Amino acid sequence: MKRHSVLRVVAKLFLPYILLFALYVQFHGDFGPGGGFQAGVIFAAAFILYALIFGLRTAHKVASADLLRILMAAGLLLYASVGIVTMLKGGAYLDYNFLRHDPVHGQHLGILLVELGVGVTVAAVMVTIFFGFADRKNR
Amino acid sequence: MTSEFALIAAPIIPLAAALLVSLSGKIPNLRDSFSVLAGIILFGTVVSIVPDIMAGGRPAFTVVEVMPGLALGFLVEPLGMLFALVASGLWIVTTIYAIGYMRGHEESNQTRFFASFAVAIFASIGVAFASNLLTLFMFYELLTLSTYPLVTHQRTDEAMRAGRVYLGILFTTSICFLLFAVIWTWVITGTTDFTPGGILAGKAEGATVGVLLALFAFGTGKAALMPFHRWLPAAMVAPTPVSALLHAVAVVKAGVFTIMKIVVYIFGISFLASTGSNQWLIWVASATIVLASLVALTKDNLKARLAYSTVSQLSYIVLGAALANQAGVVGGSMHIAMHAFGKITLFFCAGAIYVAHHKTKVSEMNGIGRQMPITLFAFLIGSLSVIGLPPFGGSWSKWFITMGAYEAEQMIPFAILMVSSLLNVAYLLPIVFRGFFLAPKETSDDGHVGHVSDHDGPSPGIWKIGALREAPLFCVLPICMTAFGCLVLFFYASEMHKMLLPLGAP
Amino acid sequence: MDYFGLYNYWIVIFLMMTGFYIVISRDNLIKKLIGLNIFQTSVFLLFITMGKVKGGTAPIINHHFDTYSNPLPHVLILTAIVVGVATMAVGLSLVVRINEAYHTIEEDDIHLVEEEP
Amino acid sequence: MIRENLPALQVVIPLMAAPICILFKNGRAAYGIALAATLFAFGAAISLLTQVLGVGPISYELGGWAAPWGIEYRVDYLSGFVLVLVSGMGVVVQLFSPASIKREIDEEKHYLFHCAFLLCLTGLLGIVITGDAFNVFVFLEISALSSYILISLGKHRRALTSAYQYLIMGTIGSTFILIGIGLLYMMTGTLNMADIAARIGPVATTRTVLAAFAFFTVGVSIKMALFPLHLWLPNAYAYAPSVVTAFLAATATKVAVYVLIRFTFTIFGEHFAFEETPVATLLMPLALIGIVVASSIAIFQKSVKRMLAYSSVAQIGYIVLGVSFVSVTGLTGGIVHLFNHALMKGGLFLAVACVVLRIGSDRIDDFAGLGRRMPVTMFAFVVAGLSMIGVPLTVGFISKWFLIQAAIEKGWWPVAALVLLSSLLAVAYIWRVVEIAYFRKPPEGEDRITEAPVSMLLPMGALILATIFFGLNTEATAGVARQAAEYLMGAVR
Repeated sequence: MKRHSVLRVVAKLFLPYILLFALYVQFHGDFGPGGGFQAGVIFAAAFILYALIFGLRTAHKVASADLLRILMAAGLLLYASVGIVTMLKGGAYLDYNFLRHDPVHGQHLGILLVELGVGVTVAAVMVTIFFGFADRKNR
Repeated sequence: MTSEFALIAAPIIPLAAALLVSLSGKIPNLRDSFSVLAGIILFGTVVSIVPDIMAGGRPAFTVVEVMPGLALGFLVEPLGMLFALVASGLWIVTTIYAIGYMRGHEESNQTRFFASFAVAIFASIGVAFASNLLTLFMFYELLTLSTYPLVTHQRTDEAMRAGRVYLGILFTTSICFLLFAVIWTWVITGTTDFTPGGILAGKAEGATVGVLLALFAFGTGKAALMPFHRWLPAAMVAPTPVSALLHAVAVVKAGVFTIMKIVVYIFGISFLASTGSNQWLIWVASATIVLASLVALTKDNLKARLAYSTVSQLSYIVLGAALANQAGVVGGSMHIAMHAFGKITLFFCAGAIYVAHHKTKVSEMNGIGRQMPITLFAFLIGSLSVIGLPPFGGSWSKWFITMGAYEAEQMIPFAILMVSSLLNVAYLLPIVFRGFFLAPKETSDDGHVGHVSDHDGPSPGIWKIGALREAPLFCVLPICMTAFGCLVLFFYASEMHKMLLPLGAP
Repeated sequence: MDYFGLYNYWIVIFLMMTGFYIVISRDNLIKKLIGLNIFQTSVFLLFITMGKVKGGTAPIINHHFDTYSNPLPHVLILTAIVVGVATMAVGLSLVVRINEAYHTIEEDDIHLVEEEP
Repeated sequence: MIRENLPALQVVIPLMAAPICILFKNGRAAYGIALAATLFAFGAAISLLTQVLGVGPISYELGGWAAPWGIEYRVDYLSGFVLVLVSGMGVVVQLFSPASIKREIDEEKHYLFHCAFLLCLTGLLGIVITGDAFNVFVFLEISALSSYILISLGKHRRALTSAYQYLIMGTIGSTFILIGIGLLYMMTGTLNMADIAARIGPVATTRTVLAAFAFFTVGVSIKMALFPLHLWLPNAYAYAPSVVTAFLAATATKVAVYVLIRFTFTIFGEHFAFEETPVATLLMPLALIGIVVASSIAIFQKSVKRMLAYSSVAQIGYIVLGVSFVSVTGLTGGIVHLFNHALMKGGLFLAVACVVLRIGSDRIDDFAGLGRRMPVTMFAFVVAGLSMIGVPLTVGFISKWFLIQAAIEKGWWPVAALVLLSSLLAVAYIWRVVEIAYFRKPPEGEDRITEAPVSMLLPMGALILATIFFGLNTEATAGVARQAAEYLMGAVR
């Protein structure tokens, strides 16, 4: 792709906005349509675009397989541990009301953390799947 | 020792023996003395229960309740007492004989043999003392399994085929018919306990009773009722002590014992007689008696002939049960013991002849009595007892069964019993005659038979005194004991009769 | 009966049968997976269809509207889509490895290879 | 605190343990974590079951949302019973696994194995514990996806095609279930099982609900490999790593049967399911044909794993047969057999795993002489095999007893006869192996084969002891199963 300057430039131009949009979908999920699933996929899409244009090796420099693996696990753990914390605070599993002193704040914090966990995992998994197929020939 | 304690100890002893035998496999002498010792202790234990039973006691013991109303338990009553006495008593004798036979014959895998043997006795004691159908069924199946390694002991293709027939028929009948009948009984009555007077009276009627009886009778494949008798001749490939155990002590007797017990304690004889559902069983048993005797006449192989003779004799007991009156039931039960002693003697003799001379065919027996007079004399005694001539035990049981047939006004079975005795004479006594009175064919002076290949040389431990060539002492001694037993039973039959009398109580 | 008014369901059924047919009739392992995907997607449509309320808007509270579509099926389908993606990923990676092991992704050829000793 | 949150923790702990395995990326650490999580799940399941037996069904609201709106976890007699079974088998298989996977799975994939195993366990436990219909689908897919991965870990390349075949069939099955759930939601407007059951009455005779029931039944029949929808099973079991086979055979199809029971009895209600629709007249013949045909096919297999796989298809037939009696006794028989079959089939597959470890093959002919070389393993095989046949003193006998009792109560003699006859087919295929193992001479130069390591023998021995123990003491199995059956049939409500 080295010679396709148009693609490289356009991609470089787009990438920040895609990532930004992903973050918007992620954090606006509390109030409007959006959430971790969608955000994660959009985030991963940006990354996959990057890998397509600039090559797998460069992409791996940004996110190594180990990092992805850790992110994948960390997102899920974040989700699950929120539930554990609510339990420790005396509520049921994932009962965000108990996260903070008053239920409204608790709900806010809870859904934010949970969706963040989902977003991280989904993004990492999507990229991993992509790498899983794309890297296959190199082995 | 209270009889409850004895009851608990009785099944444990052979089980412990099995364990000790398999642990001490490396030291044959120790191993074999364990077997004999356990036999003696077991017999003592079983005998210690007898006075209690004679006095009308019924010691009982429940092991575990499998399901509500469905327990694994033991209870001693006269019939089971008799069977346990026969099984444990003859175990000692058979063990002694087996030691002689196995060593004389240099069989391999003796440890497994004796261990399986002990487990089989454990199962027999369980069958004898079972307090309900479930327990009986469990031990019945265990008996099948534990004798499988014995039947296939020689590991030849022929033994394997026989093992398949053995397992196939016994499993098929017990799972398809017997288990079915047990569960059906449970569904109808809500219990499977053996209860004097039966549990089916008033709960089942008409065709149900007949069908149930058929399921029980044919389901008990070990009773070798025709057409499910094939396994018994097939199992003849086993070493002779096994044949003795199977055909005289444990397996077949467990079969007929089961039928007898079910008729007495599940159906109740008066109920069964009143429904008339027993008629067909009388005919099947009678047919088996005659047909099996006729087949026995055609067999040249000595063990096969004895096997068919066993099929025939077992049906005497089934017939006694099917007659469903006091004389029939008591006679049939007595025949369990009488036939056991007679037939085990015959098998021991067949084995002894094989060990000493490697002869298996009746047609080769000419002149054998001159070399093995003790064995052949015992064979004569056993034959006479099986035929039913005084002063041997078999005469009493046949007498009572015949009485039963007469009382039940069953004249054709009555006649059949007479004819059958003649047939017994026809297939048993010629052997004795050949042995004592015919000159040996194509044998050299030292009794060597030309065509036997593998074990051609004389086996170790054989007596040689002049022209005598008897089997090892360990073989001859048990033969004498059982032959003597046939005689003793004739004189102690009244005790046995007294013990068994409650069975026929209405 | 107003059969035509329920045209969404006709589409669902058409897609479902199409996908199912592809799964059954195609030899190519990838094509099978595509059929499977169409089959699953038709079910998503079924759920979305049943969540639609006539005249309703997206279920976000807003004082201009008082009729909303049922949000629950959407949420369910989000989960089902994720499941679908995961299935597809596993399926495709299996196909890749089958291709490496057998050097073909045609079912008949795989059978041929397997029949060789 | 732990006590009241136990229903959630039951699922969450194994779920959380899975990503931790990924984090460590080390086979040993992953094993430790997986074992700890599985042990916890087992303890939790036992505690839940005792609670249920004491105070009746437990309900747990996830996230504090009340039942019809939020997701409800619900433990009643049946689910408690199946939870104990699934997690218990998980513990046994985990304890057994190290030595076995060392030979059958590449070293660097061990942590993935443990992760997939935990996810599979999570899915199975989730299916059983949840009271929400859609949740069942989600957990079903979690367990299914992870089991595809587990199967594809097998050494032979046919493991891949088997996993693929299973993936296609399994996905169609679970999509059918999803359609059924969707149609149900359409008619009742709720996903909570109890709520659906309460609201289904007025609409029960509509075509939509009938269609839902049809889709659901077919879907779940694929999942539990009911004849003739069993085609995926033999290959999957034959080529998966041995421990995986043991685990899946003991739990996965059982949980599918649980789903069938749960939906037909709790949601649709036995009146609708078995009287309004022809399901009863369909399930029973299929079960019976399955028993006979699959057992017969099993007799002619060359690979022991395949043979046992076909036997599993037949045994599923027994369980479904029990369910299709629609009587307390029949259902008790089905549920008891569900438990008992897991014990004995688990034992059999573990024994085969020991053999595979030592001789590297599961062909019947290669079993020659193993009776002497691996006495403990083969003894375990014989005991579990006897249980398959239904010999007294083993659990198999108890199952058969109930099934036949149910048939006799209904007066269906041919059914009872067929169940008994099919035991003989079991005799044929089990005894084939036993004969070869004990009576055939081993090939020359096989003297170095020794008994499997103790770490494998102990878990297998535990299963074998359980086969005998629960054959003698049926209080814990048949007692609970009867309670569950009565609860499901509405006798005590």
